[in-house]
Amino acid sequence: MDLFDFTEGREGYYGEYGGTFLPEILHTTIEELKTEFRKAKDDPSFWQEFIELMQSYSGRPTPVTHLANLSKKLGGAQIYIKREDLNHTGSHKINNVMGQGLLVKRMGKTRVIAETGAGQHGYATATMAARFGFQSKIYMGAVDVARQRPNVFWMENMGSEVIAVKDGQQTLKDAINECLRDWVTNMDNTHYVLGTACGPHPFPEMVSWFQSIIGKEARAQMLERAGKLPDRVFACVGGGSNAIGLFQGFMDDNDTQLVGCEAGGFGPGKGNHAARLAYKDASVGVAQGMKTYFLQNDDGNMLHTHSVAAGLDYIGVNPVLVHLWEKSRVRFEAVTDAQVTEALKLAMRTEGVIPALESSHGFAQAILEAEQMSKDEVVLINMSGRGDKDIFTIADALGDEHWKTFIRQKAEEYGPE
Amino acid sequence: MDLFDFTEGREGYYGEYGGTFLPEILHTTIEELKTEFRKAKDDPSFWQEFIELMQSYSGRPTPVTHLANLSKKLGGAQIYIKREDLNHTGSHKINNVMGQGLLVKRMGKTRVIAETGAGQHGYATATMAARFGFQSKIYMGAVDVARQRPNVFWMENMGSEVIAVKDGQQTLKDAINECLRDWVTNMDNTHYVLGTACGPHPFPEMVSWFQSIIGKEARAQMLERAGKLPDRVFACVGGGSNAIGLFQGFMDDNDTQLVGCEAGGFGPGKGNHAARLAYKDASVGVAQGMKTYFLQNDDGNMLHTHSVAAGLDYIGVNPVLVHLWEKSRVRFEAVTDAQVTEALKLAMRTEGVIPALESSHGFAQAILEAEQMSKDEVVLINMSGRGDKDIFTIADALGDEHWKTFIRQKAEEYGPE
Amino acid sequence: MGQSDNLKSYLSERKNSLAKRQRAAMIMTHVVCGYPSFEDNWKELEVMEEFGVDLVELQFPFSEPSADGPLFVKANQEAIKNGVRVQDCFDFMSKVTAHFSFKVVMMGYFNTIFKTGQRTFLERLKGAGGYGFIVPDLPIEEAGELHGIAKEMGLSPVVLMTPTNSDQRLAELAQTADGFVYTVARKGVTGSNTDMDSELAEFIARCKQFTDVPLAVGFGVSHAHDIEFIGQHADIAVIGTAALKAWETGKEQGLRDFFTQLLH
Amino acid sequence: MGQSDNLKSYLSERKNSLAKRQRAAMIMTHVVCGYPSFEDNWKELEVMEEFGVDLVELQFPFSEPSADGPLFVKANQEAIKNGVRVQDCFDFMSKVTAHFSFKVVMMGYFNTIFKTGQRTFLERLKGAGGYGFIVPDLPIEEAGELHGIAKEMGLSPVVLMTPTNSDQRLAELAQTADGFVYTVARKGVTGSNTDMDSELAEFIARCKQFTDVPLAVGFGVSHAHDIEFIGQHADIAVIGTAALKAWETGKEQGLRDFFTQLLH
Ligand SMILES: Cc1ncc(COP(=O)(O)O)c(C=O)c1O
Ligand SMILES: Cc1ncc(COP(=O)(O)O)c(C=O)c1O
Repeated sequence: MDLFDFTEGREGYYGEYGGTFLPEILHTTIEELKTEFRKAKDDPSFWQEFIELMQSYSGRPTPVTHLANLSKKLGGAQIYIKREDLNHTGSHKINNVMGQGLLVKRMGKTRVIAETGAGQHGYATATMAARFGFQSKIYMGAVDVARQRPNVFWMENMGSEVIAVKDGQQTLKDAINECLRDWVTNMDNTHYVLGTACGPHPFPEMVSWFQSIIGKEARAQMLERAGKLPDRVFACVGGGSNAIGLFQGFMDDNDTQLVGCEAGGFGPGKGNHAARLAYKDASVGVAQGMKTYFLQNDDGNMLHTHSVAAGLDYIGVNPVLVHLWEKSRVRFEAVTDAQVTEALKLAMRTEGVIPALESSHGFAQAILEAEQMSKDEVVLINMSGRGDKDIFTIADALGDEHWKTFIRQKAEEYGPE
Repeated sequence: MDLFDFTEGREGYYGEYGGTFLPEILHTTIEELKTEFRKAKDDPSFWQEFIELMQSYSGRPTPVTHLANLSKKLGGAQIYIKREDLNHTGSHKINNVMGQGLLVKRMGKTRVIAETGAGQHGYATATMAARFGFQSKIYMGAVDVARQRPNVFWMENMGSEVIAVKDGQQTLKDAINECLRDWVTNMDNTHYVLGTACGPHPFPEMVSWFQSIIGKEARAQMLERAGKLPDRVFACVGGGSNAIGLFQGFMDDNDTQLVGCEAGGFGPGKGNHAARLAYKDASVGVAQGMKTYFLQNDDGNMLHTHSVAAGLDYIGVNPVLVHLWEKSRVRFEAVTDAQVTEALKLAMRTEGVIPALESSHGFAQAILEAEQMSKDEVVLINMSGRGDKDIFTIADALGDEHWKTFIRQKAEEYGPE
Repeated sequence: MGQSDNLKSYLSERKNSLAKRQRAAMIMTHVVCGYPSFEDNWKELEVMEEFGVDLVELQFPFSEPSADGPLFVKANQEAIKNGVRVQDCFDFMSKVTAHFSFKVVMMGYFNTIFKTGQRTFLERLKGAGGYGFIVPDLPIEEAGELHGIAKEMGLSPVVLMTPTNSDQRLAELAQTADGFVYTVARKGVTGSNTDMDSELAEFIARCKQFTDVPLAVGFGVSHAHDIEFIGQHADIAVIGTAALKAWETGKEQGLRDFFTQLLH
Repeated sequence: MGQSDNLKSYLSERKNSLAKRQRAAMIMTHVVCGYPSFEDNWKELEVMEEFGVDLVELQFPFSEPSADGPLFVKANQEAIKNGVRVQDCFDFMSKVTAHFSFKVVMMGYFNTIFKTGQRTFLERLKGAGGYGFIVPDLPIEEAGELHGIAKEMGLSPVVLMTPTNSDQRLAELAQTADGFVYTVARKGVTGSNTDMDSELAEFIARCKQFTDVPLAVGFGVSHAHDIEFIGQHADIAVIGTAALKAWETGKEQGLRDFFTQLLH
């Protein structure tokens, strides 16, 4: 199944989702991007260049690791994880970013902008910009800047300017709006490096394409290591890029269930979570360049969202995934913050891996299901990123007292402002 | 040249350096270890098992990356880096640790102990223990615990007990002493996972062997990517494990210069640095299980050492490297803290890579030399680890004011104890 | 109160009366519904009426105003925070269109319309006396349904033309153009200054090649000479941020002073 | 003052007088040079002399005392911090051997010896009146040179036998043994308690199969019954940490009380 074959429908639409909802002033820019992207996608040497870049710079292919201890402990399915955490910069975000970097070079642009919530995408973009020699500006909600200072620190040190966005909820969605504002001003020399498989066409397709490297590798690796295709594949869904990246590898394997794991936060109820599909609090809308499910009120204004994982704390969702959900090809589930921190602790202790809080959502759901499955079944989880950069959030989530003492001591050492 | 062919000399000696200086009570334990190690080394399936484990768990082989921007900026030799930072847990330490883990399994022991300074080795050991299901205790100088809390946090979360050692300088060497004390008590079920190519025989040989995976990969990769062997190879030297690991790949390539880069700290002068060979402040001694160069006074008591990089801040040095230095096969240089932070900044901005402060020593020396070399020459630096886990140290080293503000805010958020 | 029941005829009437009114260009102003409050909005509109404004955009607040500059972003957010709902905006519009002589168009983002239901929304707009709508994040490719319903109802979908558009694209946009065309004087969002220069004149001239509906020039109009310039090259000067700033600084008096200097 | 000029004959003399002295075993005590101070050391030694101690280990402080337990670790470090140098230790030893009747052996780590120069060190040791040395981090494989020089000079290298050693290893150790053998009563470092039990008795018996030099039993001796036990199975009871603790708690009186209960 080619999700991106638009010959039978409208370009950029997946069922009734997707589209290109942008101010007219970006029409030329987005057309240029579509054209360049189409050319690149049709040019096998481009993919080759991309693969080689990811090998030499980011350490791809990332392995799949069998979690024999955890599987044994649960007594059910054999659990494997795809190790996107081993990428340079620590998450799958780099796949998309380096791919877009190559496109930017092709388009002859010299400046990139990006939104970031958790900071992973901003961090990856700052890295890419340093490596490609682009000017870069990263927009980040002021609330996120305050809670994700480590990522900001690295972005700045890699030469990016980080702008704390003070509008709205001061989080990811507001950073996206601010990017759009920058883009409508500077599109001549600037490319907007969107960080997930959302936004106006061609971004969902483009990001999915670059992220499909995950699924391509994973399918072959599972056949080799597990000797069979996974029965179920789990991935967390924020914007939905790591999920679609992995799922694409198994799209035609109809016996492989695909499970998107959303941020259940405190549980169902508007404002408590960021689950667009697993809970019933979202509805179809048009914002941030696309038509998809949004957590919004009856007036179409967006709700506050909550998740322990900043990277999942987003109002909208990948339109491709919505389509696949409607077609029952992808199942959606949500896990709560509490389930997620338990899953994280279990992963650390039994296997010595530290999934990012985002990725821990995939772990949590997989753990629930694997326990019920039989021993000869196999599941694959996307470990989309590593958690060690989230130390502030994780220490808070785990309520670590030593950590607090350490921070107090550090503050004292620094003295008053 | 087989560095570990002892047929012409005493086992465990490299020239006059090395040996096994341990309390009699460990005699049986160390003999058992030697025997098991020898068996493993002679068993090709062991190395195969090791390689496979490193592939599936740690993402090996790590790539070499060409730093075209930096090379161009300097206008001299082409610079390549070996990406040990992309390993699981973020440094080369995992190579040694997983290898020893396999040995522990062979020996049927169930508990591991380790010393750690910067925390990278402790972090790796805690990871290995979780993965292998061993009990584990990590000894860490109290001063290091205080300054490396993030690593402690992860070790504890992976199920290791971390002991803050309050003796002596309360740093790495004291943690080693404390490990020896634990070992002489619990050797029946306990293996001491030494973290660098130091200590009593067979540790220098064993750690070197596991780390040789770096050099084996790198040589082939350089031939493929750079089309030639490197003219010079740079690696930072703390205990000396990443250096010997990489250097082994080029030992017989006599046209390849091998350069060990030590911690110059504030510059020459006893107490100012941790350079055992590049400066003239060290002399031969016997401590911590081996005979080698130590930073010590005339009575044989150890000096205080200093480096911005906790992982290089050590009194002794790999006896194999001392021997190679005496034979002029390895050149030793020292770079100061100030040079190191400049090199780090340059690497971040021009290439989007964040070398650990330890690894930045290799970068600093390579940058100095590459600038003077011709454009068709090639140098290779061991990027032994990533710097993002060192954010507290690096932020301090760079004097980042935003970071301080962030920490103050965090402390306020936590409130008083 | 004008008698025309559509934007086209209204604007042509107003255009014809410009000389009589000693005005270089028609004036369209902008109000964000419920910011700072509907009472303030009303007072603003009274001042605008005093100065003979021709058209008013009533912006329906949206939580993601990605085509707006900082001042309007804040206005949108505050309005929502104040509890302004879509129905409140329609109620307000009804009062406004009943009371004032200028015509009103709705300005807002597509999700507000989409979520209400496109037909329902336009019915209410019509019912509230609106003449058209400006939806900056709805490109014509995605606007088929909405524009179709609007046509049925005699509402004008205002399209935007921008300096980055190719001639071919301008031609396409012109096909859909109705009521007037909002020409974006420069790249960027609302609220920053635009140089009223030969480049802009050329752009407007280019637009004119493709359409003969009136051209509004937006983004950054704040001085009398801007109005002169627009009068020479186009039809409608759009006063957005500058008026809101004047209100925020000096309420009625501030706004009056602003219009006085602008329209002397 | 004993007249013997080597450890072997001295210890056999002392052993023979045990019954006369109503003592179950010979006693070796331990002092860390310069901790808390040389003055304190002297006072400790005076008490030890009072109680007829047979041997004293003078520990030369080292910065990395990896075979010592917490109390001695602290003692080593404090001594170094107080500025105690190797030469100070020898000077002190000279005074001690000139004044007291017990014999003295040097205890310390190999680096102190190595750094001074092995021959030089032993010459000074001999010159200061020492009878031997105990170097816990110097295994016999690495001790060839040092033991050779010692032999020349008539100094006794004290070797350690441990419960983990195989019979074959004990035989090898016995070959080198001179003066006495330090049998380590249990795994671990100095300072924790040892169960004086049948397991220990068996271990000592095993050592005796391989050597006939006197056997000292170390690590954790602190009670009268320990001495009884050692007297039954071996020759010398080593009093280390317990004495230092007593001194730290109660100075001369504390130490006297300790020895009184120990040797009643
Ligand atoms: C590690 C990690 N995983 C997952 C996500 C969620 O994004 P997406 O759904 O696009 O993969 C993020 C976003 O920041 C992330 O950092
Ligand atoms: C990243 C890194 N590089 C280098 C070192 C120095 O150790 P070695 O000289 O054994 O490689 C350390 C030690 O902690 C380290 O963490």
